Amino acid sequence: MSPSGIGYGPVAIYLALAFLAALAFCLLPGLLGRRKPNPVKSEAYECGVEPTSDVSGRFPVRFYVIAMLFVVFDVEAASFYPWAVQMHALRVFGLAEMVSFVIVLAIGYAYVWKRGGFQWR
Amino acid sequence: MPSSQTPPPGSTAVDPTAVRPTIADARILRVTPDALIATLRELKAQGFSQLTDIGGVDYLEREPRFDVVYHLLALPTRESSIGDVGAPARVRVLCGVDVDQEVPTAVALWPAADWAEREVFDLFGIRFQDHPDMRRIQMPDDWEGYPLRKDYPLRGPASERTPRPSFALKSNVAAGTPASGRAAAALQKQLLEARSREVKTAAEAGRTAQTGVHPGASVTAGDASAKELAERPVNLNTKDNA
Amino acid sequence: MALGSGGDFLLTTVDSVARWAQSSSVWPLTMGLACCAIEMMTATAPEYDIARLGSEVFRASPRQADLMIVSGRVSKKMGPIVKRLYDQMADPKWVISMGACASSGGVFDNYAIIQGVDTVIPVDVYVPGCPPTPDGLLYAVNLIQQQIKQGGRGGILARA
Amino acid sequence: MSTIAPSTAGYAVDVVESTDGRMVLSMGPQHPSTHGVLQVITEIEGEIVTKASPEIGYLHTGIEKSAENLFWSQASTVIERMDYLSPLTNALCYYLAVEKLLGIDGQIPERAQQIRVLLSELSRIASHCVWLGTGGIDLGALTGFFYAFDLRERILDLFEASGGARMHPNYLRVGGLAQDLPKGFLDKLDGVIAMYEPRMRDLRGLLQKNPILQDRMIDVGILEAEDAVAWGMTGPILRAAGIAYDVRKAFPYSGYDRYEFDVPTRTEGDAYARFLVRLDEMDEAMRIIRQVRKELDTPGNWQMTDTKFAPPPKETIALSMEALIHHFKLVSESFRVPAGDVYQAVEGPRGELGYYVVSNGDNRPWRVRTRPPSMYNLQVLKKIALGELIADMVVMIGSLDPVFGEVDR
Repeated sequence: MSPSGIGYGPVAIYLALAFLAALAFCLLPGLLGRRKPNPVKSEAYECGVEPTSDVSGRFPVRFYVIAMLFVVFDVEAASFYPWAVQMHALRVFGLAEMVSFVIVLAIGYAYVWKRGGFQWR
Repeated sequence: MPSSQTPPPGSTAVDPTAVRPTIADARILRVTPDALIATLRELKAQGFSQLTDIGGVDYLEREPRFDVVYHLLALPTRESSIGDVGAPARVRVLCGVDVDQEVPTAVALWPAADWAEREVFDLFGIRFQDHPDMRRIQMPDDWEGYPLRKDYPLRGPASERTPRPSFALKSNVAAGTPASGRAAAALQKQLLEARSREVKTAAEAGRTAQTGVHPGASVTAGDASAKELAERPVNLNTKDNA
Repeated sequence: MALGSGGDFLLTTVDSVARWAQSSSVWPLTMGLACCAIEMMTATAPEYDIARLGSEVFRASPRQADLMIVSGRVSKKMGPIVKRLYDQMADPKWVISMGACASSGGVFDNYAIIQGVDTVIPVDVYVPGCPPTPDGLLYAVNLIQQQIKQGGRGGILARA
Repeated sequence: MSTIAPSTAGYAVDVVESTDGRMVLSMGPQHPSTHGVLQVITEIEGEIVTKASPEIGYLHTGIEKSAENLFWSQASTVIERMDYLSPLTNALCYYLAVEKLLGIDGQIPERAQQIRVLLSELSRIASHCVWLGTGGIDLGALTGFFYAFDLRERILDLFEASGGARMHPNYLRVGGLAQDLPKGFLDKLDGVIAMYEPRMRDLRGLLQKNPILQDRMIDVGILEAEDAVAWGMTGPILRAAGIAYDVRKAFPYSGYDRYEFDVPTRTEGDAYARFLVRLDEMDEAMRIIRQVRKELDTPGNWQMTDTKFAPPPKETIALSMEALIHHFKLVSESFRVPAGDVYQAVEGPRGELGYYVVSNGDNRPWRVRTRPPSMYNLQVLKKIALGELIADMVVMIGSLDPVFGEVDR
């Protein structure tokens, strides 16, 4: 038990329960659900007609650029949470840290914006 | 269907367009297919900037049999107020066409003609020369026959007629809708027995057994093809189900 | 399933819970065909509010829909597509044939219309009207809910 | 014998042969935002549409063939079900054409013409409400749907009061109307007129200056005046391109020249311009309704008295012999229309709705050809969809406002 007395026991239980619930929701329908396969059901659904073209073609590179930009700036936003929770405790030091973090990313943002990374065409 | 009195002989005109009632809705021009494009091009030059519609009409006993009707409208082609538009002139070009005669396409003059011509081809069978996409537009692609011809039966060829299942199958009660509490349960039990007897007979006939099939809804179509589904006469009042 | 009487009791209660859950959230498939589709949309509008029956979530994909409302006339060209959508729906599934055109061809007894969608897919509830009023459709969804609760497809026991 | 048409493999899916690297996608008949059963086969490169080929016919009902096999007044039943967002406009145009063929278009009583104008303007507002509601849902504005459909509900109460049914009241007849307006109708109409102003203010407040809608609609699906005319555009799409052609002003029918209203036009020709033109059109329609409302107070004849076309009043049938004969003849074998052909146009919510009616003197129409504004409005998708994002395809289809009962007939 860590000095603060409660320790991480409850957190572990809580996570395990959450994980089990998620697992149950995934597996139970598969187990209890009925199986009534028919040839058409396993085919791809495309608005009611047979699928027009196989999807194996190469995806344009534009999709990857957009995906990478999203990951970068989404993780950046996520990293604000720990600071926001402890803002008063960290006081000026925390603020300076976060501002520098944001500035670095803002430079990247401006560069991408100028190069037209956000424009689709 | 309305009563089938045939109109007194001589009271119906073979060529209604020849009979001109005093209606001043448009200027009428009658052309033959080879003079059609020249006329349309000249009308467009005169200021008839919009082809509002192309329609087909089948005059059965008339010679030539079909009429392809072009409706033109003299609209301004740049920004204009109500005053500039005024009452634009209308022209109706009637082009007499025989059964296997082709008509030159008007898509080059007005792109609006594309679908309209495809529809005239689809429903009347009149082909348009060098049309970019001469395909059926309304009917399924492999449909035989041209529906809007006067000799095409209203309900389509006999082969396409879908059989009408018995009304008993279609009634809500047979579909398991409860009339009222206890009566509904009793009725359902009776329907279930009828259904299971029928399913049992079907099982002996080498079909897959289906237990707990919902009364009224025939076997889920998943495994039975639609054709078989339509022909299976699921009828509650057949002899063995009594 | 060969279970003792205790097992039967357990399963029937689970089955009735499953039926209660399935009947109180019957999700329709967005397949609006003709005039009846406009009345179907009006049924989701505030005046009639199909949300009271738990069916306001119109799923666009047949994979997530339980109920197919055939709302409008089914033409010969649309027939196989309705059949394909029905086959691609996950079981258990129900069908409401909304309006006279879907149920029997209605006023269009001609070459272009399938004379009744039940020659293509099995139908559970037929709704009269041309188009049926939105509360006619609400009553049909109510009938479907009763059918689910009282047996037939649905629940976990009936394997069909 | 195949009870249903062959499998979908045969459909015009391989129309768009995919050049290398491009994906052919079917925005198929069952799609949440095609406003009906439209299949657009799009060849896309990433998010850009390189070729769009709309396929129609999935709601082909053979209405024109059915109309050829019904009596003159019965045919309006199937014709009303073509454009099911404004059924009365279809019936009105068809009956005006038949009245022209009969030569009685000058003898329609005043009150019948006023009620016809009232109902066609009401159905214009109701149809634009459906366009506004579903168009808003395509762009995520759900509240607009509830506001617009609630206004439409009040209008449908008026239709139900007039003819008995909400959507297809079948209220018009050759020579006038089926019956006079019921007792409580004018009060309900005053309720709708009073409710319209605040409701439209809410709708405009919600949607018109909404930045999301503006970004999604401005400069999307641009159509210049020149192309609009060449592609056969009429109605709001043509007026959004700058040409103020409105059939009610160009060829006034049923007494429209007695009311003043103006024809809203824009010049940009994009989806937002069409949005604004339709909103202004609803206000103009209400302006006409207010003028007609003043005239409706004076009672009058709502049906021609010439019993060759109009059945005699119900109460006289039991009393006089020839009234019974007239009624029986009209019901059993309808009246005959002199031979001839006529084209009659009406300003529907989607544009110029025309009927080319041919009669050979029989008691059934020989041919009823509809000029479907939605089909020509939809065909332009081939042109305006090129080079646009596939997400904007949804906005374009919504701004063209097709009704597939009318496109496929």
